[in-house]
Amino acid sequence: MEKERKPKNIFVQGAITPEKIAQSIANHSTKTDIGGHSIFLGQVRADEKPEGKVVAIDYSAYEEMALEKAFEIREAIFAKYPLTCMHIYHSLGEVKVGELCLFVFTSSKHRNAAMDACDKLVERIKAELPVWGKEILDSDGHVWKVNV
Amino acid sequence: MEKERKPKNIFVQGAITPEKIAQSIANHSTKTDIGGHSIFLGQVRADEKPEGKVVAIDYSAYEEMALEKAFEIREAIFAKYPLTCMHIYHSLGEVKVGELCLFVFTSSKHRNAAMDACDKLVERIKAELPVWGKEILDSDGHVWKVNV
Amino acid sequence: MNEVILIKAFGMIAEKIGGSELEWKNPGTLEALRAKLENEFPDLKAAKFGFAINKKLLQSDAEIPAGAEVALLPPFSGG
Amino acid sequence: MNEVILIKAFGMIAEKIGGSELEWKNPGTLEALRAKLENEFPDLKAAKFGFAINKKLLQSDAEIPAGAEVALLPPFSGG
Repeated sequence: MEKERKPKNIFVQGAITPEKIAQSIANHSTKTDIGGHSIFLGQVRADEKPEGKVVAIDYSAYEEMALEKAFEIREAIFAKYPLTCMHIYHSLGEVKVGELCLFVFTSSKHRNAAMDACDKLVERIKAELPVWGKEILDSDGHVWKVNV
Repeated sequence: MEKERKPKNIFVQGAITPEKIAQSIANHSTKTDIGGHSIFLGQVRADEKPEGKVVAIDYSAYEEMALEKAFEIREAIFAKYPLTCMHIYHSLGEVKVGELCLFVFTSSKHRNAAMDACDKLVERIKAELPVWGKEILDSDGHVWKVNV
Repeated sequence: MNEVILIKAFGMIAEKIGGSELEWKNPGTLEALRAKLENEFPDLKAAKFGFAINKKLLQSDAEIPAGAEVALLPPFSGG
Repeated sequence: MNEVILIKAFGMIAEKIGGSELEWKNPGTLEALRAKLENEFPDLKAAKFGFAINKKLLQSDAEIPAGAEVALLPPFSGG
């Protein structure tokens, strides 16, 4: 855990697939000091807006700033919780309803650190990363997503 | 959500595979009112005991009672949190270090309900289900797992 | 009336008893059963375990109904 | 000294401006830049957005260094 950590690319083009998640989980089977993994997945909802029904979200980001901020958040969470691993993936471009747009994955010896860190990470990602979702509607129009 | 729910089998023989988790995630892509999934995975640790190093855990359960209790917990969590889905899987028999023995999966419109419900579920599963882990050691002996 | 009870043992308790099932004459209450078990299997004196009657956990002494299934439950360690 | 700044617009703000990049003479401060933007693009008057200078978010007015990259950031909505 003492190795230097550098900013990693958290962005993936399009939806995050269940196979990618399975692969990421499987990669941890050699880390036999892990007792618990906590995972959060964001999925695109078919919300009804006054202007139409959401069919997809088109994500864009200020990528360089987002990666710097993600690194800062990552370091702060590693400093606060005794984690073995932490992974963050966020979609860019179009993600259809029912598909996954966010994958946050924390692992630790005991479950509480993994769970608390995962909650905190998702909270900070949504509040602090310069990422925007354009909700594409079935009426061919769009509205800009608002995080509440 | 108004359909009657009946006790489901939560037990799986041996380790829970990443492929099963991927399949379970993929099954939710048609539920377009889901905005967030929370997943907890328990993984077997290679703990060092005075008597030797853990190489596997052999799980046994009072199955009928465990299923009734899991159903009761499930109903209580559904009553308390606005969830779309909830899944619980626990291994029986041998699970090697690095393999997964518990898979808890909650989904909801907004992330907080899924996360809070998942935490609560894991807490109750560990405290209330009549399940026992026999930690198999590399010294060929064993010790009985203790949940702290 | 069936005054025989089925005793099911789990985990460390099954190990100490050397089996997972016993059929015994109903001793009447859980405390009486505990005394009888400790008499038969002295290893159980140092062991921690609770009871379930017909799959319901009981925290204090209780009467054992005729024909009951009584489970001997060491501390749970699932997950 | 490079007194030109690079303005990057995102999300709804890029949409209102009709583009994602502008190269402007440095107006000196963020407040002066906001006034100039609202003058050039009246749609921005009703829009909510903040600034980052060289990728650092700024919550209040600040001087804009020569050659800076200034980002116009509508409320974040990732996840």
